[in-house]
Amino acid sequence: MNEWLYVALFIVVGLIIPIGAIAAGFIFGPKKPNPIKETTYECGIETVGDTWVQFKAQYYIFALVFLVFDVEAVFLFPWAVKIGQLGLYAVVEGIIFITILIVGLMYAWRKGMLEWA
Amino acid sequence: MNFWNDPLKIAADWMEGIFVGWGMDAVLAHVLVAFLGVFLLIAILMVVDIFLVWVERKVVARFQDRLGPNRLGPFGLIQPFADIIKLIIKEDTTPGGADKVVYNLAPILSMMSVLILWAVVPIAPVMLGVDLNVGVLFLIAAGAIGTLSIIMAGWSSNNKFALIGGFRQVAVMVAFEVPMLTMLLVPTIFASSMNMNDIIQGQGNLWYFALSPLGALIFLVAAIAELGRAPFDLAEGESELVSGFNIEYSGMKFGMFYAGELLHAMTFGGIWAILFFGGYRFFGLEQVSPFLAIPIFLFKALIGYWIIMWVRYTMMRIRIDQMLVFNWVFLTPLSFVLLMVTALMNALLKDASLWIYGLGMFLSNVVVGWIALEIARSVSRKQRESVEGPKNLAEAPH
Amino acid sequence: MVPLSWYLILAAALFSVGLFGALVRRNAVAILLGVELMLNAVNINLVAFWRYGDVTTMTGQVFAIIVFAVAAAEVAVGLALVISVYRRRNTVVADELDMMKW
Amino acid sequence: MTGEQIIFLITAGFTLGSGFMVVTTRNLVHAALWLVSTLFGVAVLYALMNANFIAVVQVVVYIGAIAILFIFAVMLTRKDLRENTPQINKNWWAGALLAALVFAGLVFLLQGWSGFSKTGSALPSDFDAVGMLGEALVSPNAYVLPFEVASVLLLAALVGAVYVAFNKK
Repeated sequence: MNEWLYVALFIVVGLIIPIGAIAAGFIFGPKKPNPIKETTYECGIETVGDTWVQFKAQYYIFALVFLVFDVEAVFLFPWAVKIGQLGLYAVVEGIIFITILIVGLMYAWRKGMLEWA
Repeated sequence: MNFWNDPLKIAADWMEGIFVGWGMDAVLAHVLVAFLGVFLLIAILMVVDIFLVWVERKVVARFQDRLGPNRLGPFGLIQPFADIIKLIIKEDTTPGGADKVVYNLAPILSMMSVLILWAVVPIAPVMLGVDLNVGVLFLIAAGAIGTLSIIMAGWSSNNKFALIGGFRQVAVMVAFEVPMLTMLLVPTIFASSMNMNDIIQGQGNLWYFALSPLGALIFLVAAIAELGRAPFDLAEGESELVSGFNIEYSGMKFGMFYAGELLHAMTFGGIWAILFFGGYRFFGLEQVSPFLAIPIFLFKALIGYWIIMWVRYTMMRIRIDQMLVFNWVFLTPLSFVLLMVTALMNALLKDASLWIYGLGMFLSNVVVGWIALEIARSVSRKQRESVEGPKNLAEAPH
Repeated sequence: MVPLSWYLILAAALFSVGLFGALVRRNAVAILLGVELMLNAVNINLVAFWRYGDVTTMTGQVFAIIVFAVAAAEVAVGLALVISVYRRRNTVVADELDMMKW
Repeated sequence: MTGEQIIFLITAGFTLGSGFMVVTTRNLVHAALWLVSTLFGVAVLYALMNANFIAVVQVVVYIGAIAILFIFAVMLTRKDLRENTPQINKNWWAGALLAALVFAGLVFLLQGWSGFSKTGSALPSDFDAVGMLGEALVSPNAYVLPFEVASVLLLAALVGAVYVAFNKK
């Protein structure tokens, strides 16, 4: 039988348990909402302005670099599984692959993109 | 095959027999029994999770020279149950302007992303979990859902601090996922497989920690950052962001985030033990009975968990810019270099005997770590001198 | 076993939905969302052809992985362009981006 | 109808429904979250086709990275997220017509193909897809060139995106 069936069971049970716990809280807890209670909590004074603050562009760079290395890892996992059986050439190919991407990391770093400010 | 050797199989066969005896379809009976098994495992995990609350509070108290919970029951063991009851009977408030569906979905997904990690965790030789040939990558996939749940919680709360905290947490998580992914490749190279069982089987003679101590260390640092625990807990930053992405959550929804974090920490301890410390293996003792293998695995997982706690309560929080620079400029290149060295050494020493192989791996790790530390030391000295000027000659190193 | 045709029809439908999104959305980010759907439809086809062809030839899966890389590159540069334009023109509505007249 | 077919139909409906929500939802963060559920549905389809590696990679790359990137980009370009402006072109019907035509054309073309309603056989039990994939990616007479070119492509994407987005003038 397909092993993913068991993973699906884990997902289903993994959803049921937290839903059950939250439902228990919903059943046993008091429910007396009012507008004052529902105001957002920020530092003890009233909320000022819009919630959608403008974010630093650096967040995008972090996600971007992560995306690139994520895809890189996708290529490297089959490589890592197989290099034990293959010759030195496979290892060298992988090293070239990684080195090319390290150049990209170096570029982003040199441009000061990986720093916060 | 008796109950002592393989209790789960015996119990499953017995229950399947009963269900089939009731006239149920064989396949359906199998699925139902599997469902009950999964349910049992996750229920046990939740009970363990409840006790982790107690463990965490007790351990932090000892680190800080306090007693911790000690009023309710022996050693305060009933305390976590009181905590649960408190969470259940608390009011669940939803902030006005929140995106209700996303807001309620986030804690559920957060908990689920931790629970499904256990699908691929082998806890005993006869309880291997799902035999997935991509087990290692599955861990990252589950983590991806956790990352998503945090961004959902932060965005849907309609709260600036939640949004900022969620974004910071996600930036940190994705940043540290790069060295983590890379370090997952190291056991994959050793075992020539991404299957968690194969990785444990491959450690029959030598734990991978002996082959790659630096890899284990980098994995632990990345795991701590992934968990968002001190010294990398700036997303929570109680003093700056009040609590980060979960600020608007209360009652059991907050409980899900909290319990999920604790269980996640212990799960990472277990995964660390599997990848680098042989999982349930302990000098052949695990073959005797699963009743011995499970405590061995649990013991190793709790040691990993204890180290994570030790780090948490010893180190101070570092700033987000320092942390991200530490990751991108130090940890990520180091992990890539280590990966390349490991792959190269693995190819060169393929035909050598186990001891030469192990020694070569260990020494290459030590050399890589030493060079990295020396570079980091000289760079940080330069930075320090550029801020405070060179030290006077009397103090200067000769 | 599900016949191959089901996968192909599903992929065609997903491709059309993505095409619809890419054509009609005004927001440039949403256009890229549509393009993602189209790339996924392509990947379904590639994996389906691997599964229903000769499974020992990994061409379909290799191509699928390369499509992942292409999708990643496309999203990375596409969204960077959108952000760049937003920072200069303060808009991400594709109709209003008419800087390149010639 | 077998269990696998039922699972396929449910997943396909889920995927297409979510995909439709991606292109019609007004709120862009919701659209990105619907994209996540579409991509998850596609991952289930891969799992159904026994392409374990591709299924997991789908979750890792798309949900773990691309969806996050989309949400970040939405946050960085927040002004046009306001829901009061129309999100759809004036001549949306032309797009809908074209999409429908493409779908009809594709189905028409595929129907004439002899292998259209092919069914596969079960995979051998010791089928090592990941190992074969690794071998195909690095062996010189298979895909080693695309393997290295992918690295260059990713490098170009990284450098290009960094340059385009944050070239301070």
